[in-house]
Amino acid sequence: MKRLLFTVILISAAFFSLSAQESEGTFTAEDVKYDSGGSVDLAWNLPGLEESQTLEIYRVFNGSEGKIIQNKDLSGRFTDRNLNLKGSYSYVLRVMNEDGTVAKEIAAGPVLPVASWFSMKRAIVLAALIIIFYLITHYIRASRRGIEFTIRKIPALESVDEAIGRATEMGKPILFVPGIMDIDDVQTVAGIIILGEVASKTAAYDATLNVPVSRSMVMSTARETVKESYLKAGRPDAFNENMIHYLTDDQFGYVSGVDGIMAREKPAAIFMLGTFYAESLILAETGNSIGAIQIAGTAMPSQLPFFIAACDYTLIGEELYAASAYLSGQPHMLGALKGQDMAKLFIMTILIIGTVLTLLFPPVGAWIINVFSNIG
Amino acid sequence: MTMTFAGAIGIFLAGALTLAIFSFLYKDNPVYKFAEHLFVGTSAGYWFVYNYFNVFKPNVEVAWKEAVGFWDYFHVVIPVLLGILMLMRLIPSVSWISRWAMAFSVGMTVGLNTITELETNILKQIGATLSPFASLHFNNGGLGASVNAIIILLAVLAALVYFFFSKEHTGGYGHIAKVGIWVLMITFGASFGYTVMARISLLIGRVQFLQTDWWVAIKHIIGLG
Amino acid sequence: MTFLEKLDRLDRRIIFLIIGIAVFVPLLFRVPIKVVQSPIVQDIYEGIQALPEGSTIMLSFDYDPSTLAELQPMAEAVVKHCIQKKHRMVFMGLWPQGPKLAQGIMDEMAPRYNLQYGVDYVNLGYKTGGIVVISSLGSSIADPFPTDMNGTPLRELPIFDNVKTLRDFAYVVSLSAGDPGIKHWVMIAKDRFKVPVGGGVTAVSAPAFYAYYNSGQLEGLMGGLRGAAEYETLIDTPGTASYGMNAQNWAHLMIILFIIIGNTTMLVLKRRKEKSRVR
Amino acid sequence: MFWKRQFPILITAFVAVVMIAAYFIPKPGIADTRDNLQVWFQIVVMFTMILGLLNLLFVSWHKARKGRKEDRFYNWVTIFSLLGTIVAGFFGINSPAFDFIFNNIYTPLSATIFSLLAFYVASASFRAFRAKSIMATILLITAFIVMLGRVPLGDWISGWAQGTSLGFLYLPNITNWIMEVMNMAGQRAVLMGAALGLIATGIKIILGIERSYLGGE
Repeated sequence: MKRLLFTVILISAAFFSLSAQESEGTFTAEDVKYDSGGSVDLAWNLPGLEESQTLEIYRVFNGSEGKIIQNKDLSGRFTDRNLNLKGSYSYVLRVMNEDGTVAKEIAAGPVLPVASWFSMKRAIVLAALIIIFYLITHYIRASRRGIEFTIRKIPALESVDEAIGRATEMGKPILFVPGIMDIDDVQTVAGIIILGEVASKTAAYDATLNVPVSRSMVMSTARETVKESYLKAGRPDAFNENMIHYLTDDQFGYVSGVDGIMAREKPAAIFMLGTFYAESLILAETGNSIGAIQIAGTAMPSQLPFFIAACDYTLIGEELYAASAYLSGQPHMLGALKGQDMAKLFIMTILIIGTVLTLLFPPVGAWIINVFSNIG
Repeated sequence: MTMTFAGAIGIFLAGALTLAIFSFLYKDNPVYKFAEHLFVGTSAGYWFVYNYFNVFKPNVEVAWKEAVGFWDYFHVVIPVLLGILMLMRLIPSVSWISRWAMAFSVGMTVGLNTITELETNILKQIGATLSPFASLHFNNGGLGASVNAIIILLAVLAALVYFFFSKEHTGGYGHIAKVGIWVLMITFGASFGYTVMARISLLIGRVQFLQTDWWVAIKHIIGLG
Repeated sequence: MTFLEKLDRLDRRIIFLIIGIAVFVPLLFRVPIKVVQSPIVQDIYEGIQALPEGSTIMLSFDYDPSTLAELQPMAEAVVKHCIQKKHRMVFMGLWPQGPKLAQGIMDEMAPRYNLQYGVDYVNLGYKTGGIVVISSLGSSIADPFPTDMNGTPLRELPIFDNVKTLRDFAYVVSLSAGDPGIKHWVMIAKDRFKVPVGGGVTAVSAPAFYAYYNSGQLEGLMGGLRGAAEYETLIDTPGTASYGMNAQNWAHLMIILFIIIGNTTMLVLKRRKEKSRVR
Repeated sequence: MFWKRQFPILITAFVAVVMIAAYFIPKPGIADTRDNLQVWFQIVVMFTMILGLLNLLFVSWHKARKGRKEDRFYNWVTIFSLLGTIVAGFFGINSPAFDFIFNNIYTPLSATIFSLLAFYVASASFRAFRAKSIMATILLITAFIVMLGRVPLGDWISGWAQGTSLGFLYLPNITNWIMEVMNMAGQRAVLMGAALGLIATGIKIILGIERSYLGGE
């Protein structure tokens, strides 16, 4: 409530100062505080404008003058952005008569649009980051202290064993497509983690694994992950580095390559886990045309409809990240997942409380909405 | 449109490759295999040339020539060193050192994505869900918008419940999760239907190319041939 | 295998053939289609239609060949409308290939309607900087564009005799595939210099701009091929969009039939199986 | 062992923390470091592309000489098209040779493969949109309505309802409602869930708990 009181006092003070010099009109320019620099707040209030007069505001920066505003608003506010942080700016307001002569001129500034140590508008992001960081680490520590965390059934992951088993019986290869983005994309990282689990199963079942990749870093990471899974499964001999091979970085060059592999080698099980764009449907439809079991997963909302329509099982958004915890059962992964659930609960409470507050106390609600909406 | 002979040959080739790709719809065949491998090679080459001119030349070659003072050289040498470390992946005995370069790029994107996702996909979405409630009124025409705002809020909450992992979807809680997956199914059905037009217009573009440019090029070649 | 079972497992290549024909034939016979107009497209049409004859319009091409299929028909429709109304056109682009695409249209239109370069239309070309370019246009066009695309100074082009700054344009049309694009034209041309802004975007990004339309910052907006077809119907000259929409209509009809057939065969086969088990 | 395991994790954590700090502290000094790191990143990605190219060349060269007889020709095609494009590129990114390859080989191939989606959307609609379960039925009905509301066909069928008291039966209105309300809500939930998953994984990577991106021991 302190903040609210403070703003009320500020507005009334500004109002009084304005009315003092009613006659001549005011024009002020100040640096925007607590921001990332480069912006100046302009405010003007004029007693009156004849029909024919227009108002023009010029920005003066090391000698040259440029018009930035031209309209007929008697009073108004405007923030001039992306200015040079080290420069000094001054502004001139001119009321122009129809014949181009200057009826009135008010100058403001000079002003230095400096960056401050912390941008207030980003405080909410810092708060949210700290809360999520605490929730995730708290539950990871809890799981390390031995507290058991269960995970609900995810249908798509129940069928991983079934799919690999079927492929082995039919003596056909298993195709794993880790998406078309690089290892720095966290969906690809989730895909590679799941590849590790799938590889330990293909090692145990002695099935042939084929992993065409579209990025060279994904190739090297996937090779190391699969090698480790084969070592852990006690089958170092079955591992061959060329199971994971690079095609091309281009989205559709890669797709036509993978389609060719599907048509020629006819894998019985296809995994598509990672980041996908428009090529998702081409892969899923070609995979379906050769009658393979398809398990897909991505957090790209635009591609989920196609996977859901064309594949047997689909991991939707967050389920892709939960899959690694589900398959490996490692305590720290289950703990982090519990932390994510708590963060979701936190978001839901904010939504409910925010709505109630906005309905009951509109000004408080408006402040909340403002804090969440204009960040930057 | 003035058509040179070389231009006609080029467009003819483009049309032929277009039909080669379409042939995959019938069945995998040598012509498609040729076009596929041609595309794998050309696209890999294109991306290399594109990156050389847009990344390597300005930030390394030009930066090195114009470098003055320690820091300018520093900002060229270090990334190139990291890049060479990445190439060490090709030499098995030393390949482990490429992890340093990989670690750098994973750190870069984790740092960037964590903030942008938090700001754009969580905080701003909360703001957008709450903001219609600020101007909620049930009279004169505001009814539709208000009802929609409430439906959106409830649908978002139900769908979030579906994404809960630490509790089995059973009992009353399970029903909310079921409503949640229904909301998601409506969402995915809607975006599937919405994008069908975009996919069809891709085909329209290719058919118009074949019917106009390619046809003109063939007549041009035959006319002269 | 009864006919229904065969239909149920219909070979996908027949579906491909049907869709191929549903797109190929309407395009071949150039059958245009009248599209029902929506207010958001009508408002642009009326905005340009209401302007006095011979006013100067800014057309900014803020896209590249990858989104040509959706945005080029819009550009052609707006240019035809400006020619009908004898408006003077100034082309520019916030994306590198934009001005070249505008050039492509004018190479075809100028001879047909004998428009004179420099008097009826001018192409300023591309300038990097996005929003900074627009705001410098506010103080004077010669700032960011001392010469036009071919290097002739603005002084020698009659079209600029009484058009010195962005404020002197009657309307701004931005065809935009992303950033920089129509959003920045609204933020500068409309919010700061009160010049009306309308335009066109890809179908996927259209919904995001409805907020600008409702708040009055955007005069109107064409969304995707459908928006272009609506505009072509409004100016009563069918173009690529109208032929395209006809193909869309047939293709969507086929897909809808596939869904209906797919489900009815499944239901009939299921009931038949239950009946046989009951007997 | 430190240089193989711990040091890479330190690099990742340090770089990620600097990037996050640069967001919260907009002082020019830190903002410059962030911009420099981003340029470094583009250069490193450039080298990984060279790694990928060399791999493609080795794999194709190997298959072209020792692979299956009938596939050898195609691998030569990949090698020559790759080298040909790079050589053409060095005559300048808008030299006639590179323009020819870009306009008459790369663009048509890329656009045509993209256009295959039109065919696959149709076959997926026939095969996948079957009312097998409640969820599949909801998916199918929504796609059906939205598709109808987007084309003139929908106008003809429900044109009569436009503007009347039964205005809500006018298909384009229904499509707009589904897109602006239900689709909006669903997309938001997916975005929020996925963002949480991503941030949690990011935190685990920074703390060195999640190391699989480095591969094995």
